[in-house]
Amino acid sequence: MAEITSQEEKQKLVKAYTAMVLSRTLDKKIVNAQRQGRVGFYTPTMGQEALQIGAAMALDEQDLIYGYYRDVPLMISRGVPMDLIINQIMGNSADIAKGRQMPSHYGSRKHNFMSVQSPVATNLPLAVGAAYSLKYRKKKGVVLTTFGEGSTSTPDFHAAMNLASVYELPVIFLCENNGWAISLPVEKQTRVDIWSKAAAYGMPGIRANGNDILETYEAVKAAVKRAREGKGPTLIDAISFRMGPHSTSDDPTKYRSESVPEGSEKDPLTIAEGTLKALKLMDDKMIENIKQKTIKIVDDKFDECEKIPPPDPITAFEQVYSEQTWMLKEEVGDIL
Amino acid sequence: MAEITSQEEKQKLVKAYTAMVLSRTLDKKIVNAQRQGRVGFYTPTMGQEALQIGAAMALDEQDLIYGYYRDVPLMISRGVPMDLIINQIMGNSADIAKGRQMPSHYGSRKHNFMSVQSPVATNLPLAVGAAYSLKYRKKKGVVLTTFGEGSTSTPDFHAAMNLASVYELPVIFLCENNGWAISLPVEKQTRVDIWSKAAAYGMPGIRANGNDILETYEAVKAAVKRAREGKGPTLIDAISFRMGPHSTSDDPTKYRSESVPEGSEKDPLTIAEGTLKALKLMDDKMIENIKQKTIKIVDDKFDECEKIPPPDPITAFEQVYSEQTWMLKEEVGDIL
Amino acid sequence: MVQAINQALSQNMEKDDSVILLGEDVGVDGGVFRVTDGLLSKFGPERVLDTPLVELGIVGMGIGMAVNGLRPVVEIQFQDFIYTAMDQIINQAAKIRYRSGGEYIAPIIIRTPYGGGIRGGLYHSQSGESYFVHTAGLIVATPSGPYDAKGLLNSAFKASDPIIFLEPKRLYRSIKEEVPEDMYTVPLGKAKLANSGDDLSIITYGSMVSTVLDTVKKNKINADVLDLRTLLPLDVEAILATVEKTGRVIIVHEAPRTLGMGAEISALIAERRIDYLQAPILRVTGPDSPFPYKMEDYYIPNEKRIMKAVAKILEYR
Amino acid sequence: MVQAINQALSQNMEKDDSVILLGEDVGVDGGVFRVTDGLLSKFGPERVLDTPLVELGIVGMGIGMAVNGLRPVVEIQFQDFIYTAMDQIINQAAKIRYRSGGEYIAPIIIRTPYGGGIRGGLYHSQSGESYFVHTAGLIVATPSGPYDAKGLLNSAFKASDPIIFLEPKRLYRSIKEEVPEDMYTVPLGKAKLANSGDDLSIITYGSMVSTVLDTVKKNKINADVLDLRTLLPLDVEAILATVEKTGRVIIVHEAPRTLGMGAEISALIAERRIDYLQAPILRVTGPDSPFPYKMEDYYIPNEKRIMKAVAKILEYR
Ligand SMILES: Cc1ncc(C[n+]2csc(CCOP(=O)(O)OP(=O)(O)O)c2C)c(N)n1
Ligand SMILES: Cc1ncc(C[n+]2csc(CCOP(=O)(O)OP(=O)(O)O)c2C)c(N)n1
Ligand SMILES: [Mg+2]
Ligand SMILES: [Mg+2]
Repeated sequence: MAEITSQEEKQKLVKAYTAMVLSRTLDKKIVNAQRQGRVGFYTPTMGQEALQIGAAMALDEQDLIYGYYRDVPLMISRGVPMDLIINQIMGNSADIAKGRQMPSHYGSRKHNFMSVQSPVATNLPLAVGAAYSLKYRKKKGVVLTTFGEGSTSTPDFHAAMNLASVYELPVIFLCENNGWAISLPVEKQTRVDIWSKAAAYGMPGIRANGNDILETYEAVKAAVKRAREGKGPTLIDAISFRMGPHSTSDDPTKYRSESVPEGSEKDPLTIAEGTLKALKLMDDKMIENIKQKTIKIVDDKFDECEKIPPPDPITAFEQVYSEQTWMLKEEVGDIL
Repeated sequence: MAEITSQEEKQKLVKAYTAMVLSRTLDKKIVNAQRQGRVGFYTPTMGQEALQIGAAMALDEQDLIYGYYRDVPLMISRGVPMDLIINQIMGNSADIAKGRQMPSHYGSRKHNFMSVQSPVATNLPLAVGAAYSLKYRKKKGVVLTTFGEGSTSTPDFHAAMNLASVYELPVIFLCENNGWAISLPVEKQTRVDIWSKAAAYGMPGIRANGNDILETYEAVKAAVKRAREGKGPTLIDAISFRMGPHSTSDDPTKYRSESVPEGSEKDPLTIAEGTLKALKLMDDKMIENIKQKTIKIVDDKFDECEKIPPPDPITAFEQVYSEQTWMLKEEVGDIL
Repeated sequence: MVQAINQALSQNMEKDDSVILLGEDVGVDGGVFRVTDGLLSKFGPERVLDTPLVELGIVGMGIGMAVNGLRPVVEIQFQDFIYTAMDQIINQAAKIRYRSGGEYIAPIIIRTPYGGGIRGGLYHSQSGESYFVHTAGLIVATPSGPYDAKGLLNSAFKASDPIIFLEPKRLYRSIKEEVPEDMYTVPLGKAKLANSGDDLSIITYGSMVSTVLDTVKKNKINADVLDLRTLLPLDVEAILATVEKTGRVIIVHEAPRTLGMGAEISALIAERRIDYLQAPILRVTGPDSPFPYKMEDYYIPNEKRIMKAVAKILEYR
Repeated sequence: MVQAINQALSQNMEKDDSVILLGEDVGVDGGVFRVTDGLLSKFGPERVLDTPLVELGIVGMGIGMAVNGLRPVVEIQFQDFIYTAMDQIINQAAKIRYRSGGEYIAPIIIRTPYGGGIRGGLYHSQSGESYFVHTAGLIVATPSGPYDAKGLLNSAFKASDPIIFLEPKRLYRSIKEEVPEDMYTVPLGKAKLANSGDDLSIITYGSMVSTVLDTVKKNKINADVLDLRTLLPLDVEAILATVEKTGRVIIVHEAPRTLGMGAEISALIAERRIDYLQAPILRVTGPDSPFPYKMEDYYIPNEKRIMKAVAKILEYR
């Protein structure tokens, strides 16, 4: 177990745990709602809370995030309000992107969280460009970019790692290594440990237990420090486990038998609770209390967001350009 | 200096040296002809003879080559007749591809040398597929694929290295590290040694002095052995120097001051001659004799090929498909 | 349609041991749409490859296999994810025969689900056929139902050119048809007159064929409905024949209008059969915008929009 | 034209320190066509980046810069090499504004030489404009000479959408024109009537404009010649105006015919101005094949082919 000593860090940890509970509760809520046909699709994040929230603990507000579709906990811990996420998943009229994107493709400029795309790892080169902007403007921010271990096989991973290294940019590459890329286990994705790929680009590669919030926090903290000092990028291999299916369309029994049941000793929440108790920051009663209260909060917020009407169809054809093209005007006239 | 002892290898070395002289002579001939306006374009190979021919020494006839635009010496040492190369460079009617490709984009199925494309490193994934075919058909051949050090930054390099490793395929990745990608020195291309990138894919990476024919030969021989034994791919970083410009359109004085003049001690031909003399396989007189004879042979062959008429324009629009499409038939009718 | 494609793959693999499948999740998982279900256990991991996540790599590797005597079938999980492989498709697959003077060829089949209708939003609904159809050297085919899917795929296995095989994912489970057990073929390069009528011609393909047929039937429209089946090369004779017959043409597709297939079809007609035209050539297509998640029913051409065009064109002059 | 572009880049860099250039060999070497010559020494290595060899990476990095307030100009050495970056262009640059509800935008300029005329063979001569023009979210512009090159580029720097700036490499040094010193603009989305005539309309762009103008002049053809200048969005009004005027249309471009720009232009006319047409709409284009090295003069439309079409269309009926 990594050590934390300062009062400030302890407070952070408590906040982080609350965010973990909120993420987990929201995650389960959405998965259930999907089963009931109230949500179209979702990529559960269960199992990856600790590494995401641990990473967020090491960041400041001005830091930029280029995340991916499994980053609800990261958003929550950045202070993104829950309704922003639910509205995205509902694709309702309150959604920032007006229901244009599939569920799990959120973003919020206010929270410096870039809108998520589906093609995996294609956020990485953007993160590098973002980091270049920060460096060029002599700002002290850093960029955190996340991706699954499967995504390390992509062209974009290779391109981004090399460019970040060549220009010594303040980027943290956080690999959310849940062991699976849909049905492909990491052993078939590549023959080496993910962290060890960093050496091919001349940057440090750190392995962390991604189920342990403090371990990920420490690793990311070190990387952030390095980045802020102008020493360049770091790759972090946060080893975790995808507790749920790849998505609500996926049936993992087709390809795997391992499991990490909720509440078991590898569950990041269980580990975090152990840490909190060891540090005497919480006891079982407080934990139970938080969990119960959170269920209510999530249920209420979910119901509230569900009542928001869908977007006006016309908005589906806006914001393609700064000004709508004549073709699109004409086409929309024909459609509506 | 690597050691060779067997009579067979000594014979190989003499043959290899002859190929080096032929390559060098042909190279200079083409560069001169280009200056005189007799050739449209060319990518000189001067300086990279040893590594290419050393590699070829380690291969058998049935082995496949997926090379690039700087591989004239490799072709020569595979037994590709000089006129095949000159005809390609002339783009005349005797050219296999009927003058469709720019000079330096040769190929010959008979010699198991895949036709060269321009986008760099995109031959690498093909080499991997070729190796899969060999393995699947339980053939004992291996695949050699070549590329410059600049090409290691590409998506295709990353994709091919990982796939070759995951499927344990008989591929040798030979990086012709001449230190420059047009005007970009290798230090700005990436922060690490090229050979060290192999570790990111779980394969051995070997550094070799690419100017020393025997060193490259030894390295490739080891890789070939490994591949034939079914142990998978190897990356070889053959360090060399581009003695000429990037291409006949390039002016290297704009970006570099270093040089390796012909006949200087780093010139691969000089090194090879030293080896031959040390092994008492040749003396200065024999060497001079070979060089003189080769000039004549090359001049004659060049003149002969130059007389071959250009292709019939109609052939420029053939072999797009197994059968010409109706559009193309119509379009060609309109053109000719 | 899933079963029809699965059967075509399976039968061709049985017949010819050079057929190899590769793609993400095509093995143990049987593909995210279950198109390759059961093939791994039937043919083993040397012939059904669960690949790493790299479209460019698997297409390139497939091309290398094809060049060396195998018959690879590469699955791209969604057409939306094919673009990193565009260089391999445009600069390698489509040009190998040409650049090598015919010494090397690349008979690869690239299968990929495309189009909307499953609430996939902008990254799981694209209809990118134009990117391929503009690329000389490729063949592009797309079935409108199970029978054609199997028949066209069987033809693809006999061809020696690289083939982009676009599967309208919306039809995977929605259309049922009798599919013969034997290895019949549906020829590449030939359109099919899916309905015969005299008043106008509706030219379409893929997922839109059933929408058009339903619309025509329901509204008792007396129309030729041409299902293109192959988009490159187009069956120009069939297109011109229906134009000569009716003189009124609508083209329907899901892809965005600008430089969608409708553009080429319209241009072919405008340069060859202008005198037969009794009305403007209309296009009913997806709009020139990305594909939306929530409002996908507005994006995809529907009965209402087709009928608007029909009315306009029949009333003309 | 090389100097005009160089000047536009240099002046915009002077004016706005958020303008950053990146690309292969754009710095020390000044670009393989010398377009960026002298800019490194003027603006330093933080603003002129000699990048590693990875198109996908530099485009993606450029998008990331653009999203974060910089004004990157990415050079792709030859348009033929852009395809590995297609995913970044299609799925990122073109869709960021849309998918983020306008919170993020990507005003990147991607400059690249395209087309034939330098004996570059199939990998240094491609005209791939269709791949971009089919992609909603992009602006695609192409100048036909130095004046427009500078003026269009100046407009590109003011736009907030991603722009593909296609430079006809054949014109880099072959066309001379007065280019004002000041930072004038040529508007995006507006075509230019490069010649005025009554008998027919020739619609073209890029490298073909001068070929068409020369042909028209030499053969005393009384033709409207429309230089599109922007390919996406097209200036439909200008296109329709010339059709209304002459009723006879030829479209000329270097890119292959099938789904080349000619297809879209023809379709726009066939759906809007059919009654004005007095002849078929003809296309004089590159053939549907890769681009050959030795026989490039046969590939690129020339006077002879244009005159054949002119004769055909003027004689019609
Ligand atoms: C370029 C691309 N190819 C394929 C897909 C389809 N796909 C979605 S997620 C996924 C697996 C990703 O695995 P990993 O990177 O480990 O992330 P995880 O989902 O495990 O968090 C695949 C193949 C995609 N989104 N993008
Ligand atoms: C994908 C791609 N991008 C750009 C180019 C233009 N180009 C041709 S050669 C070259 C440099 C290649 O350097 P390297 O790989 O080291 O090979 P070398 O020429 O030094 O042998 C570049 C950038 C290309 N051919 N392909
Ligand atoms: Mg994973
Ligand atoms: Mg090099």
